[in-house]
Amino acid sequence: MLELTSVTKRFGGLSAVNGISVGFERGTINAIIGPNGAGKTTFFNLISGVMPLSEGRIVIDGRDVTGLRADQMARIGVGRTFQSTTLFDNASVLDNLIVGHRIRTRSNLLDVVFGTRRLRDEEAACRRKARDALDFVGLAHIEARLAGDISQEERKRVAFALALATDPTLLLLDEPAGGVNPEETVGLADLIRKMKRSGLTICLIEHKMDMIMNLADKILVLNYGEKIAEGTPAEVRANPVVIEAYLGSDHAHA
Amino acid sequence: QDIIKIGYSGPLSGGAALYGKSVLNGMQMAAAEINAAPVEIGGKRYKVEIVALDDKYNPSETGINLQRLVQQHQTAAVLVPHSGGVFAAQASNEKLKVLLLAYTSLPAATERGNKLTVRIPPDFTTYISPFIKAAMSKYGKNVGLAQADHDYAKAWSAAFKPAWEAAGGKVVADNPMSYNKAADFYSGVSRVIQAKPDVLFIGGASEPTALVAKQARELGFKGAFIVLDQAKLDEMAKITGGYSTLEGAVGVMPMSGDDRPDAVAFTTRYRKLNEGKDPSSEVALNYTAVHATIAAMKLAGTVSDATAIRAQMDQAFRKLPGQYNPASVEGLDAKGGAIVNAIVASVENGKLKGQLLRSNAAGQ
Amino acid sequence: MELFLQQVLNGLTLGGVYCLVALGLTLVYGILHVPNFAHGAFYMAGAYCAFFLIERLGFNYWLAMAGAAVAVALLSVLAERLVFHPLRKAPYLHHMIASIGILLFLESGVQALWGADFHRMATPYSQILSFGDVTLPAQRLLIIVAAFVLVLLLQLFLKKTITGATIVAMAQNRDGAALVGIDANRVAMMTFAIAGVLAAMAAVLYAPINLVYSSMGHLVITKAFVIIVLGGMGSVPGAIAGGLIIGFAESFGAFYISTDYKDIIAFVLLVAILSLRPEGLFRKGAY
Amino acid sequence: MLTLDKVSLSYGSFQALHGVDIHADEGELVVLLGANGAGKSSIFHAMSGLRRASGGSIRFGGRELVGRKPSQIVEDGLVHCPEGRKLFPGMSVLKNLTLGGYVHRRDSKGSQRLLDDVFALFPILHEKKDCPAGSLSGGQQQMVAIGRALMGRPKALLLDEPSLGLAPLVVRQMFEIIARINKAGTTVLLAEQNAYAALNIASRAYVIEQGRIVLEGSREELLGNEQVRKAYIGA
Amino acid sequence: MNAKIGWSALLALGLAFPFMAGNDYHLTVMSTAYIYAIATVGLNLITGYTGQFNLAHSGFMAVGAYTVGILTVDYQVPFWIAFALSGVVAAGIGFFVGLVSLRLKTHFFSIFTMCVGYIMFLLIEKWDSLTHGTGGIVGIPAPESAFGLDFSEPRTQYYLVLLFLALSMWIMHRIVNSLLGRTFVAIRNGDDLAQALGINLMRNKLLAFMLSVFFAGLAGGLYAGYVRFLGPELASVEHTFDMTMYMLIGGIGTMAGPLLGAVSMPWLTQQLQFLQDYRFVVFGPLLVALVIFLPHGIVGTWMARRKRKAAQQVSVPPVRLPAGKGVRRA
Ligand SMILES: Nc1ncnc2c1ncn2[C@@H]1O[C@H](COP(=O)(O)OP(=O)(O)OP(=O)(O)O)[C@@H](O)[C@H]1O
Ligand SMILES: Nc1ncnc2c1ncn2[C@@H]1O[C@H](COP(=O)(O)OP(=O)(O)OP(=O)(O)O)[C@@H](O)[C@H]1O
Ligand SMILES: [Mg+2]
Ligand SMILES: [Mg+2]
Repeated sequence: MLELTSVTKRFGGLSAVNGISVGFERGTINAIIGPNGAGKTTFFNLISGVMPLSEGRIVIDGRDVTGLRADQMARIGVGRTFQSTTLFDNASVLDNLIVGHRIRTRSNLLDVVFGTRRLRDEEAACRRKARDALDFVGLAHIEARLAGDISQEERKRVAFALALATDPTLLLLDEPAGGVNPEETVGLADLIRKMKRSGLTICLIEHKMDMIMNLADKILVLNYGEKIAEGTPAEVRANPVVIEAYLGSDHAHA
Repeated sequence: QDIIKIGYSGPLSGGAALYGKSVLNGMQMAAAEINAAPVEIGGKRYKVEIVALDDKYNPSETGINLQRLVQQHQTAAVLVPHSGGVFAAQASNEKLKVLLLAYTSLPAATERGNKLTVRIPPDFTTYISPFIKAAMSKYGKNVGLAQADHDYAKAWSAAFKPAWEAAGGKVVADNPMSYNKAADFYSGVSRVIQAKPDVLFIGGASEPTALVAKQARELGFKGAFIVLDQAKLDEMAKITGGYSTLEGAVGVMPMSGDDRPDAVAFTTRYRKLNEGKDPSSEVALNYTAVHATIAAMKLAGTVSDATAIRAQMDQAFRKLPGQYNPASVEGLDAKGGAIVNAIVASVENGKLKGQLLRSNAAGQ
Repeated sequence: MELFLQQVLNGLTLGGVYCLVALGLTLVYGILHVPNFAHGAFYMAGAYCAFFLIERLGFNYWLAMAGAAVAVALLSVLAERLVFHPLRKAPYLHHMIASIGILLFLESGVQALWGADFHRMATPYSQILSFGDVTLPAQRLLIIVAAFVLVLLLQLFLKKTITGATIVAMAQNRDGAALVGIDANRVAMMTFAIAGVLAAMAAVLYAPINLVYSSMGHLVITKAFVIIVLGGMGSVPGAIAGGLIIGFAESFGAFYISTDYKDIIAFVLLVAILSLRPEGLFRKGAY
Repeated sequence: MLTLDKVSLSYGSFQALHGVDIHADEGELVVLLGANGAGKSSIFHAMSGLRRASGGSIRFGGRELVGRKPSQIVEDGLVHCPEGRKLFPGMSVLKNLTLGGYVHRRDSKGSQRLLDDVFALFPILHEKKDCPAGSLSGGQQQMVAIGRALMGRPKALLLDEPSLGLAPLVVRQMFEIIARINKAGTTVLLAEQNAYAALNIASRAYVIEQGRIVLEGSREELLGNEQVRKAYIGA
Repeated sequence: MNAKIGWSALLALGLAFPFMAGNDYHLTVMSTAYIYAIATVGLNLITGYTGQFNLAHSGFMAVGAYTVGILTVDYQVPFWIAFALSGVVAAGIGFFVGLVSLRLKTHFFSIFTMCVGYIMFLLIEKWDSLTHGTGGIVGIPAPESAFGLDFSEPRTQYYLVLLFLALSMWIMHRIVNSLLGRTFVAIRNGDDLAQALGINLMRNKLLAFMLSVFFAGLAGGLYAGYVRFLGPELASVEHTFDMTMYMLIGGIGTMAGPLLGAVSMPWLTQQLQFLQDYRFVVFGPLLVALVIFLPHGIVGTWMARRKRKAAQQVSVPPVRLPAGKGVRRA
């Protein structure tokens, strides 16, 4: 569903992402790995429209979406989470989530001022959507807590829920298990599988190899902005270039 | 013994505080003199109290202060020393039935028909032709305008330009400057000097005006200055370090240089009370205004009926004993503006020389 | 040509003063990451200190300048300790309002103590130098030279001394600085002190050709803000270049375009530049 | 020489460390193992004073460190080389290193000698000594960070994930250097995800999970521990 | 529910105030405070809720005021028509200013808008033919009588201003608690995240900005009809500082905070009049102390406490067991 052709991003003289061409199938989990600074986050920023491409083309479901802004990409169905999650700490978890579905609503200032039917319906829809998403990530019981008071792993889940509330078809997760302990990581991995089963296409950046190797259908390995390998976990793990650049001998053949 | 309260709403903090305080000083000096021998009005004896509120030069605060002065302090008259405040006060002073003593030279303060307003300073346009005469005859016909850019200076230059041209002169440069906002006048002054004027028209607050004159000299200007009346020549001389820089300047005679006996007596009194400081015309005129207001109350036989007091103001000024009228206010014109016979001063050979504006009054 | 040169000199004079004020502001910005609105009040306080040292205590000009520098440095450090330090984790809106509180306090304090009068500070150098048709009062020459020397000294201090390097280090990475043993409090106080000294010296240099009054800082501080945004917040070369740009824009604008509109020129310049280069002229990316 | 006793640390309402006990003797190389977010960096932050411990005590050479300022702790001889390097990106490599010796600025001769040692350790830094630190590659920046820490003449050195994001070749080199520093007499605390390489040069190690020490032992014990192999070495 | 009662009580207080106030002076202070409260509530939308701190706000208030002043005095347009335009003109100019300035972030935006504010001030001061320059606009008529009410009476004026304040609060309440308000808050919390959620940053920030200056313009229109004289200093940045202070002291990003601040601070400064010269010597440190010791403002501090309490009552945080893997050391 997602096709990238020689995607490139340069910052001044530095090519953070350099001529990457890759395709991701619908309903799969795809991992992007590589050393720090390899360009993984930048790669996500390009797909999600946060930064304009320096070169290359992005096609989603046959539609050329090169050059669209982040909000336009979200409208098309690209959801994402960030390496560090920002929530509104002084509001309840549910309040944080309601805005997630805003993108699928149409009420405007006039609706607000006149309190129209449409506004009320849509607000109810957003609330419902937020609850559904929260339910999906298994946090229905904390909807009334203040976002500032919840644990790290719960924050990650709320971030997933926020992305899910936008009704995405493609979900980009940047280090979803970063800062989460091994036990909870397993829970998050299950959650990601559940998303896949519900029909989502998922791309994730992760340093936790155990998680990746068990989860991913396909792995893309970046180093210095270049694609150095691509394939199934088994293929990647056996790839000497990857071992050399990233995995080291420790993770090979685990 | 009852108390007559006269209100003041003007700047007491911020950039214009100095000005506001001189005004207030004059008012308080008058009040103190009156209280030395309490006045009798309608059979009652009164003392005078000045109630001062700060409005930071902000018209909407003047509006609030006016209400407060009238309703909390029952002031019969309120003095406001800035045009914005005057205009804001005029929105309600008639309804509040309070006499508005407007210390602003803008003719608009009285021209719009407010029935309870008295304009304390004289109409500045009376200065224009004697100033022009003095400067043009000796120095030449080309004038460069380098006055300040606030409302009063603008009104001045708007009246001055046609008068200068009518007298056969030419305006070679017209370059108003922000006297109170600019960090430096050098470029602005050099722009005017470049047009080779014989006379520079300058003026705003005294101190920056003095800087403009000084910098003009530094840049090689040798001609005369016409100084609009807001700037006081004596205060300017303090900044320029004497009158020599101001050679050829024409302006209004400062109080300290006014040699009429009433003025001299007032200046002496004031110096004694204020550590040797010279009074400015703000001090003198507002001092006079308070005395005149009390005198008008006496004439009207009421301390509260603003309409009746206003009706007696002209008489009050006319009949004011000389010692209370150091600025020589002769009365009010039809619209309520003060008529003053001022002295035109010019700097010649490093000294101030005066000449009465209307010499027919010289016999005073 | 002479007139052109005259404007160049005027621009240098103004630019020199602006540079000194803006440099203090930009150094403090490096530490606080917040624009300090009270800086203009420090400038004013410097002029007042020197004025009263000269008038009341009979100091000579240079001694008075030194005295003012010390006094304002103390004032500035005090503000850091009592106000900005407790606020260091607050959002920048809070700093702004607090610094306005300091500004109100200093201005009205000066007024309550010494009255609202304009004062005039005498210069020991009242000669007027002429080069052909170009006039240059000695005090203006002094401003240009002194500003140049001070800027140079500051650059040398920041670049060549280890103490100076700590200021830069703090601005570049606060945690990193703490980890090599730099005492953040000390550096913050030192930076405020230097900013105070620069502001006081700028004021004392400039006062003899202008006036001393309680709101004299407003003008300069507004310009200094424009300058550091123009030059890139926290950038020392940016502050210098920005100061000169605004100085020249004002002198040439006042001369060739309109004195009445010269203030608009500076602001329009900023608006135009920021529209094209949001991060200022000298700031590369974000760090 | 370094003892942590029931140290706790919170970030706002989130408690990252729950009563951590750690000690290191003079000349030891102690490794902290733990997953992402286990609390390794938090322990270091508490020790170096970047974050104030909310409970417990940290003693170093007989002195209580909780409540001391980071700058004082550096003067005491405990130097922290942080995760993410925290260099001064706009300053030259030389300046970065010089500032590393900030607390010994009165002894410029000693610092000069040490600087030569650092350049001997990392010859590439000598070549690049006038480049802004921000322009160096990740591995070179890591060398600057370690060099800078060494300039502080540490009695004990805290190294937080020095191999992070480095190419394997550089990683091996890095561990060799760390071993060498340790051999020269500096006590080293090393936080690593790269468990195998770290354990290889360690004297002892701790395993941290969720802000708690769950395991402690000598190199051999831990290398031999089935769970550790599974969780952190993966083979 | 609680909130509804609170707001109704406030409104009732506002309605009863003229009967409790001893004289028109109190009404004048209150009416002026209400006018600034309307502008402050507007500023709170862009600064408090959307996180973009606009320093040109008083410039926009002046735009609204001058719209009324110029139209009524120079073009004899009836007050009510001019008044209706005041907010619209401010929002219109806000559109263009926002388009350029909203590309900048944090204090770059602030200082940019400070400069825009200065330019507005200078333009008002210099553009004599349109604005009457430094002389100001004199003789603005009081609002024409309508429904048999004479709006030159202090009491009716008070109710007029109160009506608009109540309307503003009501509309603001609707906006803030709607999806639109949530959108703004999302932008404040992190514009990257907001954008990833499909929020068009520019369009929403621009909308918030225009709404915010619309309120400023409206407040300006009321000001013109109330003070009936306008000078350029109305646009000076000090007034924006004042409004920011009101907002911060009451509680930024809350509904009641800016209102409380804007209504109470003028009373405080009035009370400090007796200090004369020393007014700001006292006021300055007071401001600093408030900012240091009550960083969330009065309302903000109170609300945060209440919310946390409420949240804790709803659900008890799950207890976590220690992981307990491996051999616990001896
Ligand atoms: N906005 C930017 N401007 C300049 N350079 C940038 C920018 N964003 C990223 N870079 C550079 O691009 C490179 C790739 O960065 P990126 O954040 O994509 O790495 P990453 O693979 O996500 O690393 P990590 O695992 O540490 O998150 C780095 O060298 C980084 O410094
Ligand atoms: N500044 C902070 N604010 C809030 N939480 C934080 C902060 N820093 C760390 N944490 C949290 O504290 C916990 C421990 O973090 P710490 O950085 O100490 O882990 P770590 O073991 O060093 O992990 P890593 O291997 O990723 O470096 C994590 O859950 C992390 O999310
Ligand atoms: Mg990344
Ligand atoms: Mg860490």
